[in-house]
Amino acid sequence: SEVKTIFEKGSPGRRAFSCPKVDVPMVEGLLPDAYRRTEPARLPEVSEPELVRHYVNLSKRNFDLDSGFYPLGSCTMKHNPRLHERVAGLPGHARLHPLQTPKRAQGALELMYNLERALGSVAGLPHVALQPSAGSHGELLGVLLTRAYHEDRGEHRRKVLTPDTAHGTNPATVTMAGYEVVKVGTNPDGGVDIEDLKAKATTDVACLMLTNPNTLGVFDPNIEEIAHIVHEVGATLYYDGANLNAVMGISRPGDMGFDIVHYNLHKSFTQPHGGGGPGSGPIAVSDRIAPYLTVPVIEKQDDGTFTLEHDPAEGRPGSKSIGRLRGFQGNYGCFVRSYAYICSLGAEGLKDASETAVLNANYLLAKLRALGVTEHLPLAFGELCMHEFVLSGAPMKKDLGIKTLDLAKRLLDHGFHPPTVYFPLLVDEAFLIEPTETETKETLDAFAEAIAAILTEAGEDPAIAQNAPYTTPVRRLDEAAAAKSPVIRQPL
Amino acid sequence: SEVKTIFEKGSPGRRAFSCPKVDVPMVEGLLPDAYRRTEPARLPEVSEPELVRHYVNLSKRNFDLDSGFYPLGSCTMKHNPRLHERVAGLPGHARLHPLQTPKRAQGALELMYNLERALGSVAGLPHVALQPSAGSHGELLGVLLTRAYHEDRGEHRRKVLTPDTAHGTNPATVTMAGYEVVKVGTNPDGGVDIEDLKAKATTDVACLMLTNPNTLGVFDPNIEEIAHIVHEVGATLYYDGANLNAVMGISRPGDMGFDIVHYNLHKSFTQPHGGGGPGSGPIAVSDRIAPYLTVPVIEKQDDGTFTLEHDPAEGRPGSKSIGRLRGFQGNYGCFVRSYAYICSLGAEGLKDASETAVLNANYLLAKLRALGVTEHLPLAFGELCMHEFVLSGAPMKKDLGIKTLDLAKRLLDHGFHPPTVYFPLLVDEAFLIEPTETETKETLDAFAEAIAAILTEAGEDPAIAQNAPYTTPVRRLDEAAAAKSPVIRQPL
Amino acid sequence: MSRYTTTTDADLREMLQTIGVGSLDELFDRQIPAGVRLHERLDIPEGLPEQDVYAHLRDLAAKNTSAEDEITFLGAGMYDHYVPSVIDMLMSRSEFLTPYTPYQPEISQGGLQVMFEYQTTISELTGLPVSNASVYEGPSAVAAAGYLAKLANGKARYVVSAGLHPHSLQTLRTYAHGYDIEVVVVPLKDGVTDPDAWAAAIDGETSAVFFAQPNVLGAVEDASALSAAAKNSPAVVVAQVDPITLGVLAPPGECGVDVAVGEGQALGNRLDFGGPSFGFFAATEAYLRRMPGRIAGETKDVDGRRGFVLTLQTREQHIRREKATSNICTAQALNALGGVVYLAWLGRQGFQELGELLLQRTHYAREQLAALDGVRKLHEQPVVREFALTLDVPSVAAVIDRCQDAGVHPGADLETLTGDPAHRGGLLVALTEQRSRKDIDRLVEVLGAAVTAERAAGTTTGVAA
Amino acid sequence: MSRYTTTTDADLREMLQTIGVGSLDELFDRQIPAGVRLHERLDIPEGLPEQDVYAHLRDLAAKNTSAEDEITFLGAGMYDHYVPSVIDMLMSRSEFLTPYTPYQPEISQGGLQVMFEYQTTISELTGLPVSNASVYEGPSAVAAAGYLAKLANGKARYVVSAGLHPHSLQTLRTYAHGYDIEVVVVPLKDGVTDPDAWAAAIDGETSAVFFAQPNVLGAVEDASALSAAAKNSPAVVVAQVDPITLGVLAPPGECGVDVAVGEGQALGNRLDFGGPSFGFFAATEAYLRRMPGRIAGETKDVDGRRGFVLTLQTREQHIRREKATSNICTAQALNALGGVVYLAWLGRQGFQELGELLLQRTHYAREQLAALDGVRKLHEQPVVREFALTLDVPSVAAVIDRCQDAGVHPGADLETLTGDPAHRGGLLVALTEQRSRKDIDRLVEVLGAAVTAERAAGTTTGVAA
Repeated sequence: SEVKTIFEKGSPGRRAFSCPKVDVPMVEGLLPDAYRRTEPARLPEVSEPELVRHYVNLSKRNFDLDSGFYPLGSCTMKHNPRLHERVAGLPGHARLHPLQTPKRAQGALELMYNLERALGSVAGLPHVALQPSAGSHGELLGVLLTRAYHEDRGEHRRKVLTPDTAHGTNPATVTMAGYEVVKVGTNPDGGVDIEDLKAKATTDVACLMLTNPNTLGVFDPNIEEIAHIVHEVGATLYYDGANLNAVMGISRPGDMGFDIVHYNLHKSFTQPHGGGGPGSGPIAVSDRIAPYLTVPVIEKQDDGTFTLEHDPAEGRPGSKSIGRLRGFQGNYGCFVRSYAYICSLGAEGLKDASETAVLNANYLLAKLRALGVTEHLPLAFGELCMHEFVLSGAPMKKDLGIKTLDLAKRLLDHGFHPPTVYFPLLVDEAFLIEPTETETKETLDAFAEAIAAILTEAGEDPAIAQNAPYTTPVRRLDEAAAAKSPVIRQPL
Repeated sequence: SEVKTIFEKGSPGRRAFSCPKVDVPMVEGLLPDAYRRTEPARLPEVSEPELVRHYVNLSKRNFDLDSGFYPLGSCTMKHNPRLHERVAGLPGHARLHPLQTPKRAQGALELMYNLERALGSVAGLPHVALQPSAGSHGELLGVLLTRAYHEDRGEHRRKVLTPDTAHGTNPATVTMAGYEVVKVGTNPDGGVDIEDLKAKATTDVACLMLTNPNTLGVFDPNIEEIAHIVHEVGATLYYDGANLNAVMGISRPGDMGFDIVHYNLHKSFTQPHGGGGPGSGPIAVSDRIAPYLTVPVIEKQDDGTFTLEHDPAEGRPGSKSIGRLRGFQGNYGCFVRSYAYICSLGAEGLKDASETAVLNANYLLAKLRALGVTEHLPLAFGELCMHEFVLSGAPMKKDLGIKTLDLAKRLLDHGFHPPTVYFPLLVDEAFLIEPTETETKETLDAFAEAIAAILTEAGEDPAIAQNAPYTTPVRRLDEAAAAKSPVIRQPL
Repeated sequence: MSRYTTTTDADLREMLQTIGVGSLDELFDRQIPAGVRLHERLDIPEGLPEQDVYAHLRDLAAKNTSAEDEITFLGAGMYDHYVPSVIDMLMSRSEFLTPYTPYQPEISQGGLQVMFEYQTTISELTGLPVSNASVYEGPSAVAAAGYLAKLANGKARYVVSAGLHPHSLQTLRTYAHGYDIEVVVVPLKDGVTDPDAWAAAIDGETSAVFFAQPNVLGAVEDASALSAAAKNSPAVVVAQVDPITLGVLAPPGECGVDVAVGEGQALGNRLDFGGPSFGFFAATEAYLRRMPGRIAGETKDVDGRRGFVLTLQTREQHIRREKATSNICTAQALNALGGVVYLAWLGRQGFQELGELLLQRTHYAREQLAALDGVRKLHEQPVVREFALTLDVPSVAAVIDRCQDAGVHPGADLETLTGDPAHRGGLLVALTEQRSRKDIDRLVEVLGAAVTAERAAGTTTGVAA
Repeated sequence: MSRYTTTTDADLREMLQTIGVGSLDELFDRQIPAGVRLHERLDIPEGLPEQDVYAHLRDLAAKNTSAEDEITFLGAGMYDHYVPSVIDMLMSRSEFLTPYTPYQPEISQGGLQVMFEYQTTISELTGLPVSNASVYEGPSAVAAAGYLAKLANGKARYVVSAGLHPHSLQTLRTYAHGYDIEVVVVPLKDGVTDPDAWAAAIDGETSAVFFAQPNVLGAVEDASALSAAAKNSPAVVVAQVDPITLGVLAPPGECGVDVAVGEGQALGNRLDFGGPSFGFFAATEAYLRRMPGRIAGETKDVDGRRGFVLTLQTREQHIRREKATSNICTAQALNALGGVVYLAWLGRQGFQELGELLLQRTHYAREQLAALDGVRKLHEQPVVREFALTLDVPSVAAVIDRCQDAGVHPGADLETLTGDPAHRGGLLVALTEQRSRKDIDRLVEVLGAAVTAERAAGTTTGVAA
């Protein structure tokens, strides 16, 4: 039967909440009538058992990482250790008020300080700010820092370069930070088109934003030259850390010449993705960018205690701060989880994670080759890959009559979450696969075999994939209708 | 594809556990070789991600109370508030060692003391012992107390009476306690056959075990007379508390004349049933039984502190204790949950629970009548019922060609857990329905309609129900084969 | 191989062979220039067994004084409301906890329907027809509303009430600096936005106006009047609202507000030392296609079954790139789940009752505290769950410290919070349903003693100086 | 209507009408004799909001000193092992937490397969082919083994080593009294069961023999020799085993044991002040159809798919009633889930490593402590995770109290535990992987100081007396 929303369940008067009694003398007229709400918000009226059943049953209509393979490219869907939920849930962390007096929040500050140092070590950059709420927020901070850096030097640059392989957040961020986006092309190997970069790297350029390895899974072999070109014109080099999971302990953005790096704690440092949030997007910067960092800044004092500095002394990070980007100190609950992860893995474990991520991606690619899949879905660029790789479904579409979308939908019937589809944009019928390091060889084999089986099936009858999925809670949904006449809330 | 056990997954060398390093000087030969294990136990070899996925996916092959209606008669599948899991998980409860010095476990002892008093109030009996691990364990304690009581008076009685409607645990317990079982018949109203009882209530009888309301959902109208007959011959009257959920705040076993009562905390006082355990089966007794209670006994001292008495003073409960029935103090984790439940509901709430349980049962019965279901599945006894009722599927079997089992299996396809089938034994094709108080009228309506629809369907084609279910993870299983050549562990 | 990875030696051999490389190093050497390969160990300690990580994180937690350890009246943006256990249970279910953004709606109906329900609750609370599926948190939601106005009307200036939470004001400034919008701050008068200065500041070049309800001093603003003042300008009227107060306060949608945003933490989310939580973002119909972030919409599948999808995605960065309405690419889905479950848990009646309870207790606390020697109200405006006092002491921080030593956190030091010297002596006291009359009476006792002691100490110091 | 019930006034009217009664009271009045209707309110306080119940239970928890609050070396049957977080996560999933016994196997495959896997792990640990799906807990499992023997051979006497845990012995006595079996206790010698007395006690009327491995003093028994001594008698050989030690100790099945039982708490279950946990119960093939409790077995469904069911139910009380092998009608399914997940988490290598770690640390702790003034080993037998000391002090309880004041619980007071005056001065010290060398060294320091202080105080008292 048709699913119902919580608003369509229950009955007037039912409730899950017992309100504490008014235990102070009741006073009438505390609020002017004009300020008062007259009609109650039409919230659901359900008992606790109804509430629990509704949401437990809703949850069962989700596919999740704990149940199956989730090779969503660029999202780093690695295992989420439950230890992290346990430690984040300790009342000393979970019920700590963000305005608690710092001397009574020393554990939190110490944790953040330690996390900053560990993240800095991974990036090879000395200064870290944890405040941004997500990767896109970190990007915004990074570009605003670039702006502050240039402005402080009396320069008013207007452009930011982004490769055409970039995540959509990069150009969107550039606009939000008041810059003009200038696209840089990609060469046949999947790296930055050096000649195009040289042509566009003018003194009007504030920054080049780069992901390395990029969204094609390609580590740019010219990264040192790129850094040179960018720095030559006085611009900063920004590292989009979405793909940091490929290089932890193996190569450091700081060593590559990057000035600013953002981390996605929810990717490389394993936060549960929560159905799309929360995330956390700290950034690391070089000495020259440090003065502009957000406040408050955590400082360790000589006596070993930690303070939150809202107005750091001259010469210290944040002394010329651009201000703040959100309330309080950032997504501390995420910090706890990522810190626990770093404590669990240590230097060796982080390196093992990246090594295994790259091994798994290359193995899956090789396995797909061995099964003949790449005849229909060739690798878009290069031979090997880093932690992810992009196939192009264009030949499949032509030869077998099924699109990348159809392949993705048919994978649902095989119990797999499909890879990212139709991104990066410059690959026709793109199919971006990131297996991550926490998957077994057996799972990679089964996934490769499922794809091979779907292609064989499509060779016999493409309609099967074209109309997939069949076994999911709902089948293909009419997205056009949803956008045309949006129904975005329950009518009451 | 076929399900695999955890032993069929993983690969040699994989692991989820990082063992702490040996941080003391290694010494060889601490154990004689002859005492040493030579071959390791062949436990699974899996990483944490594999472990999590295996059991998360297994969990999805279970139906559960949080997902749907579970009217399993005699089991009181009422909503399990998650608050209880939260409070039971507080380290001060969950990591408290059972041998902790009592002065450093005052919170636990206070909780148990308070729980004893509250349970005593519900039963109308003054003395409570929390030790038994389950209802069946409480029964055993009850009968052993009866034995101790008689023996202390120099009497060596040999028989215990149990009605033919009794739970199977009753006769099994009687045997374990060294008594002979004597069955008492049931009268046409579903109560104890008074004449039969009178005939069998000899001075050789130690006890009558009774459930009231009984497993037919019938409150025995002659309970006062029954108590009189039993006490007349010097026997004790034992109350099987499985059905206490019908009478909390409405009628008390102590007032009915019972000497000993066991509670199923996992029924009336809402423990999660855990897939079949844990439970908890405290008992309450009258003054004359109190001296024989298990030790240790909780006592409240004049200064307000609590002690655990292993050898209570003369005249106090437990002063002639029969000993203990298990380790430590009982299933404390269950006590925490049930105590939280009692704190949440209070006297009024407990009464509301029983009232609503009885209301829901009678409404469902009336609804089934209104839908014509009772033409095929008549109520076995009486007109009204208490918190549960028994239908007989005998006419259905004759008229429609489907058995109670078929009806149950077909209900699975409708998303309901079936009621208890083939119990109580004296009802042909029994179908024992206990909706509990936490279900909505809407759910009861939907369940009644599903049964009506199945009967209609069976009238058209009985094979559908006979071969049900169809939509479950597996279909009907060959239980005979399983029992004939038992495979009860994974071959390795 | 760690406890989270699975490549046995046998696996590794077979995988390398299939790939056609001789070693793991070769995989990297063939792709990464030698000059940027790292050959030293990261400066991070060795990995630990789970039990040791737990012990370490627990020891850190023990160095914090949380709301579990003291009676806290801290608020100022985040509040110690009781988080019902059903929320923990639901948020920790793998099916909600571990998936990502519902790109594949066929296997994400649970999360999508939650977003749809969430949007409905926010719409109901705010009295505005349109809500997105949430944004990062409160202050950045204010800035996001500013960016919406910038894209909508391209005007030059934001007019901001000084009653806005300082974090929101600071965040708005940081964002606005990026795209060169001027920020004009209108002062408070008698605890609320000065109506004359407000009206005077708004003109044809005003892109948006911002106020908080209640404001940072806990005072209830005349939202309708503040909105009305912008009606003849191009300005988008933005209100930052404490959602808990909407059980008793008129919804922004009925007060002429165009965009209502705010911090959602109070709705079933933990304090977490400041995050993660969620920001809510609701607007009039006119701004539907200018909203930032994810939006879920209802539709049908090919078999005609009801279903939900992410919709209106052409606003978003992954499609529109530099022309997107925002760079935000996720909601705070898990936290928003907490929000909708909390509101469903409270329910229609409970949400009102909670508001009334806070209103009464807040009044009681304010009157009791203001009656203490050396303590007075900072303003006389109506308050609903938080209020500002002025302490006649040399150091509010010292008073707070004394109270905390007695197990009570009396509230936020207002001057530290706002950075405004005019707020010297200010204390911002917040109530939740977890602070009973007994707790309030204890606060009265402890604060009274601390103020007395501090005044005595202060006098002494003064004499000595 | 409470927060857990749902009958609105409208529902009530309609439901009563459908039933055909005028009121709720009428429903009861028509069924319950007036003489036993209760007309007063139960003597139980008024119900509370969730937050107040939480606060009350938290306050009670705070009055307990748990293993989170002190370094504890308490064992004696339950042990403070680290419970990995995956267990909490899995045990709290609704699908495992809230169903009942899998009476309908088609919708209970998850729980049934868990039982099957659990049985396999217990079988592997014990080296015995047959395991049930668990029983209540340890001591009652010993008693259940006794009942199995009674039904199997009907002999008159149990022979029990004094090394059995006192709770097991007491429980066995309580049960055995019910069906009139005599219990004969064989004393220890040099810390282990006296082999001569043991052999002498066993005869043709011995129904079962019971010993513990390791025994209550932590000593490893010669299990093969104890078993062999019963070979020419009808006795069922029952061993109560600490499962954690089976990483290093020979499995009972290889030592001639017929029935191995024990407390499962150490396997991934919390302390919980003593329960709930689970008892395991394994046996030779011969006793398969005499086992108490649930057993899961593998089979096929009508489509030939692999599946699991409860099997051999004709042993059970709901079918066999007074002729059942036991009155037990549930397993401890949820706790046993914790057990199998724990063992899979440890894994084949980890289980051994853990055993070796405990062996080494136990030896270290024993030697360090026995070197203290006023402290000596109670026996010289091999120990693996727990050992007994003798303190030369007037009161072990006073020593424990002093140690606890210093944040360390040094272990169980042996005399209090066993009730045996011969154990005066005895202290039973247990190790888990959570007690590091640093913790042990701290114990040495604290216990040394406490013993010294107590001897001084004791001497003084002695002089004064």
